[in-house]
Amino acid sequence: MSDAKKFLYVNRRAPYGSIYALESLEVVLIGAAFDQSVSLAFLDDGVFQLAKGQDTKGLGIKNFSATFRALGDYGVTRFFVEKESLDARGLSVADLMPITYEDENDGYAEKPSIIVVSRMEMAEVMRDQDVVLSF
Amino acid sequence: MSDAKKFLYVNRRAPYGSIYALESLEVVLIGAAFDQSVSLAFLDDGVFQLAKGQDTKGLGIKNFSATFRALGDYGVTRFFVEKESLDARGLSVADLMPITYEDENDGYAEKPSIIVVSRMEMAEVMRDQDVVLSF
Amino acid sequence: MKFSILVSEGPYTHQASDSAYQFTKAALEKGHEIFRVFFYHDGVNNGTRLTVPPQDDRNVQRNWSELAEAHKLDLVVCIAAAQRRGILDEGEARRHGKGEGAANIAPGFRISGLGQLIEAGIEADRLVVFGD
Amino acid sequence: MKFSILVSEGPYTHQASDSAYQFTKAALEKGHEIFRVFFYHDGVNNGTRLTVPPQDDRNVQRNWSELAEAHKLDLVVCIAAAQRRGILDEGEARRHGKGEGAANIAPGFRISGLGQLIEAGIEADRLVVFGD
Amino acid sequence: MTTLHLVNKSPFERTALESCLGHALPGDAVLLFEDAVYGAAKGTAVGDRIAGLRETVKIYVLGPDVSARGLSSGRLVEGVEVVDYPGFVDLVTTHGRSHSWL
Amino acid sequence: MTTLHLVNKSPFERTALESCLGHALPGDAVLLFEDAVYGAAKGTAVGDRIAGLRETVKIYVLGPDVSARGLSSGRLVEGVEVVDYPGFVDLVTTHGRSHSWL
Repeated sequence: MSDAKKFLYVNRRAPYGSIYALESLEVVLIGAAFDQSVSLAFLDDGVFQLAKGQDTKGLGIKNFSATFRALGDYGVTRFFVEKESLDARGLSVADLMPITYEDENDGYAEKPSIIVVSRMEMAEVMRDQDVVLSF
Repeated sequence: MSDAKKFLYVNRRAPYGSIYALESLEVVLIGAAFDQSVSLAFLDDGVFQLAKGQDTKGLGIKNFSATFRALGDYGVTRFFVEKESLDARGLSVADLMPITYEDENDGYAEKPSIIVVSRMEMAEVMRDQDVVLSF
Repeated sequence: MKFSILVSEGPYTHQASDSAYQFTKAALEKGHEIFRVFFYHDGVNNGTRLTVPPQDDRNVQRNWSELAEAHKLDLVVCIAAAQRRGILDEGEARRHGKGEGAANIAPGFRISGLGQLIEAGIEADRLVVFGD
Repeated sequence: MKFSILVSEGPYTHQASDSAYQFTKAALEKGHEIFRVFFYHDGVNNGTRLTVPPQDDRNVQRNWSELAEAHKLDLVVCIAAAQRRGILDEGEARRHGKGEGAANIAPGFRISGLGQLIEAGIEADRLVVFGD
Repeated sequence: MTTLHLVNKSPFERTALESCLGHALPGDAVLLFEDAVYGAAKGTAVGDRIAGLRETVKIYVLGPDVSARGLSSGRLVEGVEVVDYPGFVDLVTTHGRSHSWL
Repeated sequence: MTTLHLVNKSPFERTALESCLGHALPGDAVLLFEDAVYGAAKGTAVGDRIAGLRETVKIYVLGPDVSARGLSSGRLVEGVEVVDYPGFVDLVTTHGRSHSWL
């Protein structure tokens, strides 16, 4: 897997107001079948995608937030979430859905997928990629 | 014409990056055939629609800016342009296309269609309408 | 009261059409009249009969078509905007040589000119715009 | 160098498709290879054969189709996004009972899965995204 | 006749809400819906701005959009009123015109 | 490997440019095209921000987009470099990746 590429999916938009969050997730799901290194970045309004307690019944629009929690089973385990974006929106990590994965290299211990990073750390994550897909 | 309605077309977006400015103009042209009172508001990035010297040859996209200058012939003679929006974008009215109309109530004297207004005056123009169309 | 509705974005990509639909439904349930729903810009894409949305999501075009049928709504797709985006009725498809069966306008929608939007603004007590 | 291009918005409404087209043309003229142009989100609407744009403006779909023909470009429309928005080839039109002649995919475009986008990212030296 | 201003864009992404608030006159109402409901959350710069305006301009949010985005009602700026779609319709009827800040 | 950041939205309407500049690292380049070219005009708060960044991040604008919008080259912030579409292609090849701030 030494020639695997590093893919970063950048999520900067809120869910439901537009379809980009949902269709980005559909790419991540398909992409998980390829043997590549995958990370997700949530910054700006993208952090809203991970908010707890989403309930779309009143809109008649499909609620896709649970899918994020299933991504660990597809080997997608790195959700970089920018602290400055959370702060500006009055959110803390406690306002986000708990998202975990089972670490097969550590006796399938359950570990958090969400990694809160500073803007500067996010910038470094972004530069450490082969392919940056933003939607 | 006492039961004519007051229509305001609100332009808040730049031209070419999206089609809203052009398709808004197409509505104004059709609307001019109806016996209604028509005003245009240009604020925020909408003021860029009136910029002088637009040349789209390098993009292969139709340049529609000249159409604004023809609106006077269709009886569309009130272009309210917000001063605060110009200021924030480093523009003055000298950076805009000269747009005029012939005043049939004043011996067809050529008069400017552009009326620069303050934000507060724009707010009052907006409240003085029956129908506000924004694109 | 008499309402007109302007829908300026296509289905799914933006929430505009969903919001307009919920608003229209609520207005009808309250006994208001809907003079016309006008589809402009990418809004014309609400009027294609060719969408096949996922089973577990709403069908935006069908929602509109069914609401139109139930309440005799006038759903008008702007002809100029529709031509730019490839929404045609049978007359348009024939006129532009797009071939037999190519018309993709959905049931309950009709294609007409921008004058219908101005008229919608004149005739209704309130015009509400849903867009991006 | 080998490029892949992602086009995420439809024709005319946003400049994205125009910018992607000019970029692709310039890359080809410089002797670069275009591995694939992938159309996603409303970008799938670039691939309809039914548009009739005004005579005095560019024809975005035809530009792409002609560039594809001249340079054997692989123009891929995402099937899931296309189903949501009503872009179908003959197989899809038949499968979903849309009637004879309903297929609206334009010449030079083909419909395929999202895996083609991932592959485009893997195979190309650079992936460039054009959107809203 | 007062105006009902309609804002549907996130104030963290676009300037539509800011421009709207700069043009709303005393007695006007602003309905935040779709992604604009984030603007009604407490503890943000936008929320503070909204809270400061309540004396002159009445702020509403659309409940179904609030729920969809997981914003609990406890997190809304005080004085912001939650309406449903029928309430949205009523707001349009009780103001002289609606103005969408797209 | 440095990054080519692509920004196509007006900085007066959306926060994309601001977010991009907050994540650009020394040696990176930013290409302003489509409606983002307005960000390269002198005499605005955004223009001042751009001018202040030039020591660490190189700023380019796409000429055909500048001309379309009637921005004369004399109104561009000094040090901003104008490129055409072939120049855009070159920028993509000379940076390790492109990152579109949609």
